[in-house]
Amino acid sequence: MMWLTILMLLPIVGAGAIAILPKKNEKLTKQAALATTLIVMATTMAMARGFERDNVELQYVEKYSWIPAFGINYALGIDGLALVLILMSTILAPVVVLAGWNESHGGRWSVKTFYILILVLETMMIGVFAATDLFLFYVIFEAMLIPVYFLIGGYGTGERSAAAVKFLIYSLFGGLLMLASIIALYVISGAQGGHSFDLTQLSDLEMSSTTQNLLFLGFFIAFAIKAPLWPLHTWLPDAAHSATPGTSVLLLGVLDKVGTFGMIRYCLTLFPEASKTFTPLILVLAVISIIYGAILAIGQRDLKRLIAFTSISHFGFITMGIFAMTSQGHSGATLYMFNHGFSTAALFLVGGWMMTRRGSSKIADFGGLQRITPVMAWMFFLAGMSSLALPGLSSFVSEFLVLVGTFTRYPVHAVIATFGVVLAALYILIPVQKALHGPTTPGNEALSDLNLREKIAIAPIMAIIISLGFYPSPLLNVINPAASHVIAQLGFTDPVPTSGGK
Amino acid sequence: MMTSTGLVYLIALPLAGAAILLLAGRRSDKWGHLLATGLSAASFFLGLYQLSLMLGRSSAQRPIGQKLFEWISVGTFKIDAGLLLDQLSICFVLLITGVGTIIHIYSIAYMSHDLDRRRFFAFLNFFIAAMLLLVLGDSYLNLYVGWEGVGLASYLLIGFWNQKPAYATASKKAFIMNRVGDMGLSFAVMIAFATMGTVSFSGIKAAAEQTSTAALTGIGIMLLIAATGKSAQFPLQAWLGDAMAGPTPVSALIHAATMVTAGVYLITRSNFIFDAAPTAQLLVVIVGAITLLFGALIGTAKDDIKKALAASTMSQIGYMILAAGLGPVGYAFAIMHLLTHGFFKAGMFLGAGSVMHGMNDEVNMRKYGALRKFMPITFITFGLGYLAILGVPPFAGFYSKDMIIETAFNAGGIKGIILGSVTLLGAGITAFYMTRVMILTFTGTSRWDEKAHPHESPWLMWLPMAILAVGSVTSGYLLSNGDALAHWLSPLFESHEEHHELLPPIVVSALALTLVAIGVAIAFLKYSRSGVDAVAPSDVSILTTIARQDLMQDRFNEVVFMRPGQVLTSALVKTDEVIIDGAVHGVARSALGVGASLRGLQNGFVRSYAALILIGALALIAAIWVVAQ
Amino acid sequence: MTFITPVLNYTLLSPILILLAGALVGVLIEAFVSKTLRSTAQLSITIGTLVLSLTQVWKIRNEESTLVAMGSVVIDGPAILLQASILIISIISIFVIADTDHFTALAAALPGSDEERHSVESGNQVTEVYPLTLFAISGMMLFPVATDLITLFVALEMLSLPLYLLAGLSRRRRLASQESALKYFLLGAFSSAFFLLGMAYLYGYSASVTFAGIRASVVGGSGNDVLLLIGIAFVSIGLLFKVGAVPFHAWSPDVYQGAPTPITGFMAAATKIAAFGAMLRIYYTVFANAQWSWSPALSAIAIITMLFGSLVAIAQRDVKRMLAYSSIAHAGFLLSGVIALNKAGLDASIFYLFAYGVATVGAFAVVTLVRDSAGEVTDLNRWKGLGKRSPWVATTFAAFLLAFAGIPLTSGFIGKFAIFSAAYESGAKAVVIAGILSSAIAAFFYIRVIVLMFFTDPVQDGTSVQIPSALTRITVIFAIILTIALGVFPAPLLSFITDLATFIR
Amino acid sequence: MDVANYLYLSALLFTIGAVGVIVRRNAIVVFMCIELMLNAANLSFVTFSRINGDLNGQVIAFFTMVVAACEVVVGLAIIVMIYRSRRSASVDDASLLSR
Repeated sequence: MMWLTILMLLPIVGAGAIAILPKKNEKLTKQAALATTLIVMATTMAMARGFERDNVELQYVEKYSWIPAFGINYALGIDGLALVLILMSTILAPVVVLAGWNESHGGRWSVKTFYILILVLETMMIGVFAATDLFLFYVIFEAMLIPVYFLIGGYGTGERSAAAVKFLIYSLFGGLLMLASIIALYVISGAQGGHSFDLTQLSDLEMSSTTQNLLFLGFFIAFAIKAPLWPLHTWLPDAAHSATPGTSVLLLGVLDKVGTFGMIRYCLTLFPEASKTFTPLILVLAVISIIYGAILAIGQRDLKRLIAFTSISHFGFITMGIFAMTSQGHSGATLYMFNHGFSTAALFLVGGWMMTRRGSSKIADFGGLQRITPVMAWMFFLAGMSSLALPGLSSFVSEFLVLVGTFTRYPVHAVIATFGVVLAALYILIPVQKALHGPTTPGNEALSDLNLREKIAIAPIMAIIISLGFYPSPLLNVINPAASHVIAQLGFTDPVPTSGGK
Repeated sequence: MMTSTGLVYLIALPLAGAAILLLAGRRSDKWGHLLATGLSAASFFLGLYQLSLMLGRSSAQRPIGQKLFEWISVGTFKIDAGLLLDQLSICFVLLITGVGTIIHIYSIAYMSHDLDRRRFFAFLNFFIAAMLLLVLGDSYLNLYVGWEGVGLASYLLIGFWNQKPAYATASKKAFIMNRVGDMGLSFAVMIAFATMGTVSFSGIKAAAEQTSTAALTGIGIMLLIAATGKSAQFPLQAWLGDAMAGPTPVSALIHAATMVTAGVYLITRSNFIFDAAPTAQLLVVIVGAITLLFGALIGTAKDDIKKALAASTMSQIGYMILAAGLGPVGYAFAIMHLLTHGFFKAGMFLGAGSVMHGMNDEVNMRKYGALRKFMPITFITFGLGYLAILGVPPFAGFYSKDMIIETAFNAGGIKGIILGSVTLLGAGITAFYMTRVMILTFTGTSRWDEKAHPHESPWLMWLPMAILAVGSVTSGYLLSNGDALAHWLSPLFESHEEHHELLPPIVVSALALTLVAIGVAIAFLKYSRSGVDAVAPSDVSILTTIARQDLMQDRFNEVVFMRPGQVLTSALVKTDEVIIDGAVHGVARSALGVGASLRGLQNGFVRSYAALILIGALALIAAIWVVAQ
Repeated sequence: MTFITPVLNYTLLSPILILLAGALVGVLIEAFVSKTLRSTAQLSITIGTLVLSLTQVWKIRNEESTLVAMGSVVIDGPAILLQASILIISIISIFVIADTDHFTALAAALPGSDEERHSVESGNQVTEVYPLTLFAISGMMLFPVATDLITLFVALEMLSLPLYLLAGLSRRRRLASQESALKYFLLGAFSSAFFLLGMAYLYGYSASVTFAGIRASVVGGSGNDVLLLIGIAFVSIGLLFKVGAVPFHAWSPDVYQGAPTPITGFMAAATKIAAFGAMLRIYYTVFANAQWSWSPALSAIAIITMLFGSLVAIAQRDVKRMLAYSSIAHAGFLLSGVIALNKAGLDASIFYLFAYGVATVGAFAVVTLVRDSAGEVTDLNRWKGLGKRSPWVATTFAAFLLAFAGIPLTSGFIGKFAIFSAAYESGAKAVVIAGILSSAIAAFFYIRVIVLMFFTDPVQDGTSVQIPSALTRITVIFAIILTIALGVFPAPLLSFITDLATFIR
Repeated sequence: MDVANYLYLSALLFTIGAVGVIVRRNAIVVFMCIELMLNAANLSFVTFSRINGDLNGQVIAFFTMVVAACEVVVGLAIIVMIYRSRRSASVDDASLLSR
């Protein structure tokens, strides 16, 4: 059964259905979108049930010839890593639709367009993680930009078009670098027994170390732009600032994960040697991102920008975990991707509700919300706690795994990174104090608390954040085999305890 | 080790309470506080039950554990959500739940007028649960969860009235400084895993002897940092004073009896590490000694009754840390002082709360005076606590504190003499400032505002105070009688060789009492004879001024960390905008510029186009020519 | 002396002959049919001719012969493909050209004269544009299949001369249109002089006028290399001029802007195919063995062309000029296919030419739709908010731009990938890097237009979208469908090309 | 005398023509210069035809003349049209389209 293709088709079908719905009936449109995303989520979970945890091979594999002239296939398949990310995406989609019920108003275009874009985007989100053919991946990787571009530019706020353009150009540039590498790979594969884009075949290619390094850079820079790594991050704050909260969630929560996902799936598997060569540099960049992102978050006066910078710090952790080349670091990083999706979603959605109610995203404009809108304040606080990785919440597990995993091989990096944890407390508690605590400042007296829809939307996220904090095993059991497989393929083994041990 | 299935309920009950109260929201305003108190009490009785079971077993069999589920497992990094109840943790369980329950009861009355009382009780329950997890966790990572959990609870409770900006700031400060300490804990865990491949107490205990001293010292120091954060020890002590922003029951429970003593627990629990890492141990002692005096000195200058008590807490915990730093000989006494302190300090805080209750929340002792007639019960209970903390026999403090002083002297060599005299001095200063508190508050002439109508608190408030007072009278004797506690705990620690006594116990006690007497005397002369003026005198010695400002601790932090931090932040924000983002835009702009300038070639004159073609032709020929050669 | 009767394979020549016949008929119609019927007749004749010719091409698709016309013309896979592409492009261009509103009613009349006004009012619309186009097309058909110097030169002029005239036929802004015609003509003639001299030297070098003969002596290495090199250089100039490669590009922005938009579209698409077709044939067969001499120079030109086109396009304010510069950049991309000099390069170039041609005609067709009272509006600032006023047109145009930018799921991406990978395969890494880089730059201005159309609020100045005829709509729809289809399912066309495209010598 | 000289002559003529195109303003003259270039090319053809001892070159020369004639037709048409509408045959006046 072609699970993945079906998964990818469902949103498209939904989009088509919405396209033929009457323009007038916006409510119906929204309901259709919500229904579609819910169906996709259900299907994904149904698929996940059948996933064999300990099988490190790709599962649910599909392969059809697409462009034989170039040896390009429509090839899908998932391992633990992909499954987790697809799950995250498909769970986030309905949440975003429900949470951003009114985001589509006040856009340049109709409500219909908004949801069509969202659904098209969802298809691509699934496809980009499921693709096992490099060309297919690249196609989706690039095509994804377009709906997001229109979502930001069409439905965002403030300098939306400028931000959208910046985002698009930045990403396109990275994509083109990657294209150069892909072309090179294609040619090399042609020279070594037949053109192919099949990951497994590409990973066996013989390359001189210089070639490998160059091609690696092509890929890595593209991914480093996506998963904003210092110093390629400057597009993110602007984009996040202009996009609607829902879009931001998909942007930071899912699209940016494509970057870190790509680092694992493509950089590491295709260019093991180069990965090792560049690890020191990348780790330094990651650590810088962690600290830099955190400090800049502290320095922000705008809530959306603040959240964006916290994400830069978090992506630093993820990248560090990936390149620590230990099973803990790797599993931690993967789990981190999942958790970050939800904690950022929580921050952006609740923050978004606050901002839409207050009509401003300046932190200074809020004050004393805890008295006025207790539930909303609590949700924001909880989201913040998850963002600063409070033990007992899901993000703690992943962050700590990353740190421990890094420490065993790169103690210095881990130690510096740990300071980011303290900074995290600052960048969360400062807005919490300014916005939620203190006396209620003028302009906030009349704010309304979360309504039922919003409560329903945020509930699952919070449930995931808390439950996974105490019981992450279900995910870890899926992630571990994949992670350790990658590590093993790279020829790494976890450092053994330096002195004795059990 | 025996396993049990019941341990989890110790935590689950109060946690459930917190969850219910928070989720039910206003609906549970009516009965929320009762439920919370009930659950806390239930947890206490469960603890007693476990104790009875434990007493029924041979000392080797006493520790019991419970594996709930596999929490984190990646590669060799395997952490179970496991609980461990042994002779050490049971003490804490009982202290936490016992004192906790008492304070729950107290709060019912104390918070009765507060609209958010339900939320308050939810937090209290949450704190109890977190604190229990802290002492029951069977690995450093599980402990870590509780560790930050109590941090969160303390943040929430300090900032319970966070509509007051100052209070909100105080809570933030507490959380941040705790986080700094927590870093130490995570480092400790990382080093432990990297060197021994495990982070469970049993695992590390087993692996400790094959482990290099360097690593152990590293772990030890990191644990010490963690302890200083949580227990407000030097150099991370600055938050405790401000933490008094929280409602008084909180100060009593969290910032006197239980949470702040977590550091002592951590060090005692990690005895197998510190015993093998003398350097770390020495540092522990030093930290303890410094804080002991530090707190005491601050205490002498505070007019805010709660801050004075807070300072004294700091100093008393200094005693405990110091004791814990003395190794096997000290652990038991550290714990003993911890327990007794739990009683009398909590009692005194509740007393202070009762006073404030009667003086419509006035905290400035200079605005008190002569309250003993108006609130006799408070006076008596507070007084008993006072005697206890002074270490007047036979009150609790006498046993616990003297033991510590004694062991300090016996630490041997110059070290022993220094530590001994420090502890003695501390005792003296303690006597001075506590007497000062007593005099300013209860005796002398009344210096209240006209609005104040002092009155005794309702029974729901004084009953707990009474119970604690009983504790502060008896607990010392009970615990030390026949070294009860020491024997009880001994299986956990390396048995220590009996070493030389510098001074016989009786001499130590005598010395201690004399110093106490001196302290009391000075206080009397200074405050009782010559009355006290309602406003703090400004013409005071520089020493006093410094002491009033908490020995400049905040100034120091501000100058050394905050200011540079703010500068760095704003600088980086600029850099990001101007340099990094500027570079990006610069590229775009330069492309535009080049385009615009090349555009000039297209001047519209056909002849220049032709010229361009001709030049191109020549260039082409030239190129081909060059290549051909 | 004996006289050899020429043997002509009329079947294989039929596509071209049909066109010429149609053109002549067109001339007669222009002369004898009443003005009321004229344009309908012309249109039907022209389209009929083109379709007929296309069917002929389809019929002979599997034929191969070097001796079609005594060795002056060759029919082989690439020839079929190129001719077919030219014809398809032409047909959809004709649909746009059919909107006579773009063309002056009376070319002979002075701009703004009573004569002109009268002929406009009386609907006395001359329709010489059809036969002219047909002549041009037949020249284009001949250009890539010519295999001797005479035919090559004649074909070049056949396709150029009508275009010079067509460029001058715009109804509005006639002075600009005439100027563009003049520029195009003078520069075209100028460059063809170089072309001719180059041919002369090749003839001198090889003592032969047929490609086969020249190739033989290039392979043999006999003869004076100086002549060969100058010959290659000058012939290249002629070809590079036609494709608009820097520094021989200067005509294209002005002509693209001045010429009537339908003609611009037709020119940009079809001429490129013809010229690159010829170029591919000459470099792949005749000059192949002298690669060492021209490859570096050509690479340099390719790189300069890509970067120049993209960079200058950023600074444009007029949509037609912007597209002109983008077509210069694309000429650079296509050159990398010539440099590749391998099968993959040939396939890729042919695919690219077709895909790009379709998109170009489509794009210019859309440009013809955006008008105000005074005719077309090509000033980009007045395109603001087009997406709001007529979303479909704007979306279509955006899609074409994305195809030009080479965004995946459009034909442009497949083309870019194919052609760059071919170039990379032949070791022309520098060209590929430059190509990637300029694609990045190019993306910048394509996106700027999209921003203008969608993300800026409309200016109320009467700019509106008019769909004059169903035919134009057909063109646009056909082009957009093909552009997307070739992006998503390029496999059939690609394999068709791969099977067919092999030069026979 | 050496036939190569004819080649030099043709090269010279071609250059003169090219330069003329660039320096002269009058469209007619510019066009004449182009014709000069074409005929220079013709000269080369004829010369090579002589050198190679076949007739192809000469045949091409004839073709070129024909083509040149066509060019004249088209060219003059355009130039005259411009001249009529602008009252000037200077190619520099025709520079509406630029940048």
